[in-house]
Amino acid sequence: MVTVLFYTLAAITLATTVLCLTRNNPVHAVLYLVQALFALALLYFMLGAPLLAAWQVILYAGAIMVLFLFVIMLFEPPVADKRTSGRLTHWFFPVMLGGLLLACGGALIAMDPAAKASLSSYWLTPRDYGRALFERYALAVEIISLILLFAAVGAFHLGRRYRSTTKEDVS
Amino acid sequence: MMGELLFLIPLLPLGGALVILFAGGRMPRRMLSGVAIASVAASAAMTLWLWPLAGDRTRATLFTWLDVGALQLPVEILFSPLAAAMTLMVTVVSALIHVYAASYLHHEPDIRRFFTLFNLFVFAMLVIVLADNLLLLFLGWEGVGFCSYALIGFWYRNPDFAAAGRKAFLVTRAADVLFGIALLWLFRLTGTLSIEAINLQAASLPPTTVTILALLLLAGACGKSAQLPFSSWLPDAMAGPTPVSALIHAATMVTAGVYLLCRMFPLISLSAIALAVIGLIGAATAFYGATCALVQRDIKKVLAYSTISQVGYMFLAVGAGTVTGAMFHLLTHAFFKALLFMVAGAVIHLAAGEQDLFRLGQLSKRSPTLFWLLLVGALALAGVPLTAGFFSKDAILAACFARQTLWWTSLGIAGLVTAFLTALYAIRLVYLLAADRESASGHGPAPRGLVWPLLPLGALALVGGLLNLPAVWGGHETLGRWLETPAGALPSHDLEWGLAAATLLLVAGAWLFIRNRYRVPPTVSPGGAGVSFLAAGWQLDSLIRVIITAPFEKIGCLLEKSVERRLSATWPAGLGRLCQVTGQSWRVLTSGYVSHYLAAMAWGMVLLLAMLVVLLVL
Amino acid sequence: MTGDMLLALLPLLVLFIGSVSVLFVPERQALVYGVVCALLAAVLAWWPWLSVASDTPLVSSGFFARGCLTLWALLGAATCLLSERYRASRQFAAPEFAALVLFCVFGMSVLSASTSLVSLFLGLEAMTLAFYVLIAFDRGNTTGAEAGLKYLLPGFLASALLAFGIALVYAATGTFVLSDTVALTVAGASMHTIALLGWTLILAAIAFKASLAPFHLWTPDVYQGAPAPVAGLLASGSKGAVFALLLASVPLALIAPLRPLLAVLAALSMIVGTFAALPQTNLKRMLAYSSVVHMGYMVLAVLTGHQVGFEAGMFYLVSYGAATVAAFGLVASLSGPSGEPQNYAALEGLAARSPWRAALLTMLLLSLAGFPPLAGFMGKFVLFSAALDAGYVWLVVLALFSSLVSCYYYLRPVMRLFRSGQTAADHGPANGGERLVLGLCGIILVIAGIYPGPILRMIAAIVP
Amino acid sequence: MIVPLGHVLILAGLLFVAGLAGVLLRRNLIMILIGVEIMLNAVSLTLVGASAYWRHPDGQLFALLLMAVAAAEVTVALALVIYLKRSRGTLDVNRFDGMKG
Amino acid sequence: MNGLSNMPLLSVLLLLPLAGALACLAWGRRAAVVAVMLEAVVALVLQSGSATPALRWIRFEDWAWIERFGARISLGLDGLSLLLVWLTVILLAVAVGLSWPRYRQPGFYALLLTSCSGILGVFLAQDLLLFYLCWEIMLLPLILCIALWGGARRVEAAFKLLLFTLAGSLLMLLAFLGLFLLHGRQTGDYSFALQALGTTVIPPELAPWMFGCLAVAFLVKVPAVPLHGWLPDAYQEAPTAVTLLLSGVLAKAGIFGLVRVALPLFPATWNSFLPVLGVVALVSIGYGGWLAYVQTDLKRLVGYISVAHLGFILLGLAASNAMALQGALLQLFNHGIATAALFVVVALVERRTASRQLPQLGGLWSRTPQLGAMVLFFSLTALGLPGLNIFIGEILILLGAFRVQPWWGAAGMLGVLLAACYTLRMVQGILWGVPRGPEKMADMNRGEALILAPLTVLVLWFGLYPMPFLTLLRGPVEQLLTHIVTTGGLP
Repeated sequence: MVTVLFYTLAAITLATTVLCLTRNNPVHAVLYLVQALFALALLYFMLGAPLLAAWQVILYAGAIMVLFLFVIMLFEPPVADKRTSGRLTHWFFPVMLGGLLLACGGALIAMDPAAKASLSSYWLTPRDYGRALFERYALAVEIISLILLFAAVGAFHLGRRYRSTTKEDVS
Repeated sequence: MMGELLFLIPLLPLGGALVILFAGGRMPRRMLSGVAIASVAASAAMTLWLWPLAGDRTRATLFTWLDVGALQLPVEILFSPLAAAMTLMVTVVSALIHVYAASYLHHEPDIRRFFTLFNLFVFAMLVIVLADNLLLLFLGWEGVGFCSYALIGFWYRNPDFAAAGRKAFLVTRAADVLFGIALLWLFRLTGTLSIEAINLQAASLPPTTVTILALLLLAGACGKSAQLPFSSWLPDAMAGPTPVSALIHAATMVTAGVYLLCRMFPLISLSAIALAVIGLIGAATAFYGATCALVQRDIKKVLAYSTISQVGYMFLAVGAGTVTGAMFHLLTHAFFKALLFMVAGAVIHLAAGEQDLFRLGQLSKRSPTLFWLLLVGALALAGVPLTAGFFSKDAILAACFARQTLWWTSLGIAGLVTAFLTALYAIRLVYLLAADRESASGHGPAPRGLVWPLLPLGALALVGGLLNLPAVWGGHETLGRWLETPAGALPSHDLEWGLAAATLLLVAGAWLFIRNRYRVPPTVSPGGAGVSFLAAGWQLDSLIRVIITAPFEKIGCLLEKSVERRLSATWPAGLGRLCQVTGQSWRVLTSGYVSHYLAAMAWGMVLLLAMLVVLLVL
Repeated sequence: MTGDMLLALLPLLVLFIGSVSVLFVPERQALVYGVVCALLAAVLAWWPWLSVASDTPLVSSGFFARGCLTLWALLGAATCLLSERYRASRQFAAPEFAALVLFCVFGMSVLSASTSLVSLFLGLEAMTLAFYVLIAFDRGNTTGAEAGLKYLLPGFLASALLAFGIALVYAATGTFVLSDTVALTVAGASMHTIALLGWTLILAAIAFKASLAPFHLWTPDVYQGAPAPVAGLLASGSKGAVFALLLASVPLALIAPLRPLLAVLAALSMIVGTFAALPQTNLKRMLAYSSVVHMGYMVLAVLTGHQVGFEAGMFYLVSYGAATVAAFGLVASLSGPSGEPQNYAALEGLAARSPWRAALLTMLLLSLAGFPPLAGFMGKFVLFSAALDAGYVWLVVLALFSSLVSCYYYLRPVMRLFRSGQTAADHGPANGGERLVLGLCGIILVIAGIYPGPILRMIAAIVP
Repeated sequence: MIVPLGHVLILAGLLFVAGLAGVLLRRNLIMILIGVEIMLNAVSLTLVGASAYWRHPDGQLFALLLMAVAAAEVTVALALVIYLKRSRGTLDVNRFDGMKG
Repeated sequence: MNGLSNMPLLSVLLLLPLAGALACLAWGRRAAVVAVMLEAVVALVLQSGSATPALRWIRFEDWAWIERFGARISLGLDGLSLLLVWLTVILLAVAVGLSWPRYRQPGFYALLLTSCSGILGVFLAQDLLLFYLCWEIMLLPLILCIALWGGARRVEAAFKLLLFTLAGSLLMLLAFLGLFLLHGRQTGDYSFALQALGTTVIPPELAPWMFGCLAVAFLVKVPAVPLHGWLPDAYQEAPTAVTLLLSGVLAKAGIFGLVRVALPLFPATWNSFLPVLGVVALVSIGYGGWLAYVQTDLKRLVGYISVAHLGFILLGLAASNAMALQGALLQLFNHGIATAALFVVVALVERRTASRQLPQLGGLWSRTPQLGAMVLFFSLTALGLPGLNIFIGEILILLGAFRVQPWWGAAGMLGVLLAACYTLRMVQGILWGVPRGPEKMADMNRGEALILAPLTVLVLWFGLYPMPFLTLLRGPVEQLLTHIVTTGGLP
């Protein structure tokens, strides 16, 4: 059962990835990617990483992808693709994949992982996770925090409008 | 102690040369020529004063020139009788010609250069004569070559004259290469360069080697002495001022080859083949020179070819084994040929530079003294009995016939024929110069300075035979005894008389022939093919040009154009360009497109992974 | 995290705090503040009471790590000093710049000191992230953004490769500790092939950072577009940090199947860099290709796999770094409001205008070309000697060939310097900071070339 | 472990290659960034799988750090995208070819 | 005197030109003259201390340098190096004197002086690393001189010179490194000392390669014929001062390297290399001479003459017996002086006629007899006229070579004939014939005479009384020969 779930999720992941990468419309691509990330989150969950799965959904799908969407929207407002919008195929894959994903998620939740050791012999609870992280990787966390800070600083510097650049724009 | 004084003999002319070189610019002309003459004359006097030392074969060492490894080479001179005789001749004749030159070049602006070189020449010649080792001799040998070069091209503004000088140097140097090889070889074999030591060791050398060595030495001698096949430079050398021709190209330098062979005779005589070749070369050259001299129209060229021919006799003598005969002819030839040249110079001087025999004449009217001197010289040259030339030439021919082999007899006959030809051109010279016809205008009698140095030479040309009067004529062969050199096979008295008679007959015949031939004044038009062939010295020059000079230059240009350009220009530049082009073409890689950069990274990954797979599989 | 550990990591901490605090320093003092912080870190690294260092997690606090930190800190200080001209003449947010430089130095120090794949990754990312911004930092320069992009995208790809490589190595060996992973791979762990695959991916990522051919194509564009001081830091520091890591903690040459890969990368870099540099007429692009070649040489040091080779590599890094920083510093010091004099034509007649800088540039290029008695020669000498000792004769011959051809492209700009052609220059005299940096680099080059003994001894003392 | 580690790795590899293909084949800057994100996710999957295989938490910890790094990178990248779009008006990476050779 | 002899004079000798170069940059070109004079004084002091020929070294200095590699600054002065030191000092003086009226930039003199530092280092170094260092230092300043002050195609010529010689020296570096490592592995003593490395046992399959590297490096510098591609352009385009240093001293460094480095390090290979060297030498003599004959540019012509003469020196090395070696080593000095003098007179001719092309020259004697005499004199030197210095070397070489291999000597003799061909052609072209070019021209002035006079004296001195100098060389040559015999397995 669990094995079947694994392969189903793997197939979903691959399919959404491929679909994501072949889209011409970036918004569609991002949406497929979100699907893929969800599928991956379920895989993480299966492999004994519930906390990571949660973060995958919150951080990756929730934050990063939104950032992507935000930027895309900023520049390339999605144009309704009239030519393909009515086709069945256009809706078939997303709907099918989404359905499958929901089904898998439901199945996983139904099987309480904490109770069934047979499902996974390695299960890292958030508490253990936190302890391990701050015992051995405290420095890494500090570094990461700094990286994030300077990513912000850099993005701020690159993204803001200076007088010189506006002058450039005018010319 | 006296021995060291011997060095003064060569050093005095050197000193003279240096004084003239460095102080000559501030001297009056008269003083300058005075210094030149005095230094050579002093050298002559010195020779006479130190003459007794020659009997003891005195050696003197100045300093060690080279002492390297197996080579010990002092600057050492050997005053042997042979050297002494030669020294005396050189210094005396030089002194006389110096005097002559002082008046001959009266109007020449640059006599400082002339006398510097002239004195330097005497020094170098004396080094040849006196040197005890081959290397020192070589120093003199090249030294005279250089002086000859510079003096032939004395009137350097004429490019032909300068080229003549260069030709003289190069042709002799080509021969010197062979001489040099002999020198190297001798050192390898004997471990010394002392002539005496080499001669002593010569007997222990293998015969074949000796033959080759002797032939190499012969080649060197041939170059300096303008013998076949190295003879072509001497006629051209007449471009130099006449005193130069008289001293260098008649009396002294051209005989250096003979002198060398005489010095090395103990070695050479060990090889019969070498001697035979020397004789052959001598006879052939003598004949060659005489035939060419027959048809020359330039007075100096006649004498030049005559010199070639006469030196050929000396070679014949060496070949025939009579060093005495060679030396004897060398001395007498020096007297009469120097005389003839200087007369010719005076004649040219009188005719304001005209050298064409067909345009000269009336000498007996204009300057009887000169005419008589000319006659004396010509007769000696022709070998009229009782003149110096007769005795010396006679000795050579006699030595040939006395060997009584087919080879030497035929060489002797060739010599005899040549003697006839010699008489022919000598008499032709006199006849044409004395002929009574319209001639180039001249002025006045010859200056005294041009005439009186000729007188002693004229006297010597007449009676020089006394030096080595054969027993038949009641003499004691003084020179032969003094030199203590081999005199070759002793000729019988009948042979001697026969030769004398033959010579007389030949001269008379020649006289008749010339009288007949030039009764009508000769036309200026060129002669037939035979004449022009002879006049061009048997086309030897063109032959050398075709065989050697032209290919040399052509190949040189070809090397420069094809090989060198390719090696030094095309090839490195091409390599450089290849690098440049490679770089330029690889710029395409950095296309400016990020997608290409990413693709390159992917390909790099593929490369690395493929390598890894291959490595793991293997 | 105990007090001891914090003490041992104090220099890193200084950089850490400095990079954050400089953001709050006024515009005019920010660069100086950055210099002070960097120098403070460099000094603290050798403060005597710090030498009692306990084991620290993820990063080492040993002598080598501190030596590297000192080097990078000095480079960072130099970069700040050389940027003063930019700050004065353009819209150049100095606090952000100084902060990013310090952060970059921090990343390099973590990278070269890392003992774990985790810190390796984080250090590399920190450094690269700072560079993404620094390269595009000069907003007045239109090529800056393009250069940033051209570093960013390959950089992302390389990050992904590195991460996947690390993941695979971890999957194969079950640990992130560098020495253990290498040892397990060499010993032939259970998943040997996967480990090798991982290492190859890591190698590819490193090849990108070190701009080894064929991962080098970004280099010329980025150097050309980046501000000269940043390009200097990028050329010397980022590559230096990567190689310091390879020399000290990741002896890739121990993993036998990787050796041919390294050798091929080295050979390709030497050949491609050399030939591509030949037709260049832009000084910064030429230096970029030259750095490709030099990194090819550096791989030789990695390949030797022994102590002597590592020392030689470090010495080479010092000599190369000094020359490169000074070269880019010179470009910076010669730049005016209208931009940097990148083309050879713009350098014409420099000898007449500013003889000292012309002489220095000549010296730098000669040193890079490896002419004695400059450091470049000594560096090549020790490096090639070590490689020869390790048996890589063909690579050494190739290296000699490439340094022969390299003379051409190094001397071409030198010839132009002394040509009398007078081009108008809008740069002023060098300011104090520039003089200090350039002079120091010049002195290092001469001393390391003539009397390299002390430097070699120092390096021998710190290389583990 | 529910499936062999090998299968997890194969899945991750496929994802990674897919992402790589996206990076290489797309010209749109944003699509390339998305490709990189996919590659990073493949890495995370590997780490989680390996963490389960070796039965210790390090892999999962690293996956978190990786996620944070990815976030930082994306931040900078998107800022640069904005900057480029503003100054050049395009997101086609091959339009940025001002420097070459 | 005693105090002087305790000073580290060799180091002073080495560093003086460098200091001079810096002084030039600081205080102008007059400092160059002072430096040259001081250098001459130091050389004189060294000369006065050379009275004890029994010792291997007249003077030896040893300083620590790079302990890590066992490299030391060891400087050794023996008879050979003393001679070459003198040559360097003299030619440096000539170069400075010749350039004085023409080049005013102090940089030029600074570069010349720097190069001389390197040259002296090469002649004195007893440590291979130091040798290599100086080897490079001596070349680069001259290349810069060519590139900056040369003729129309100067950059091309400079690059060509650079690439040829650098290719050679990189090979040399490779060989040195190999030797260093081999020796270190064998003995555990990692050192660059020439003395120590001489004892290295070199595997027979490696020795020819390493020796070949060295030989190519040195022969490029000489240059021997297949490797002379850089020469014509470099000589033609370089300022005369540089040309005369290149041919007068740097070429000697190549031969010196063969004798001082290649031979002691590879005595066995040296012996099997000799036939090759002999052929190379003869080809150089013949090819150089032949090409000299067809040149029209005087500097190129003299350049090829130089190639031919250096061929003789190589022939002497190929013979490798006492006589030929002493001759060859003496010839190093002789040729340096003679070729420098030739370049000087060519420069003086060019100054007056503004041309170096033979077809545009002629009849110089009628206008400038003194200069003409100098042209003639030095041409005769080049021609190998006995009594002048070139002859001494040549004859010793030929005597020695003939003893070893008769046909070498014989072929070498042909080179002597060739020498006459090209020198006389040059003399003919410059001096004789119808005057061409400007009507009036000044004869030599005092400064020019001052440059040529010492060269003239040296030419005559070495030609007529060379023994003191040959004695100076005896020790080094004997030492070399002993080395060959004891370690090279030569009977």
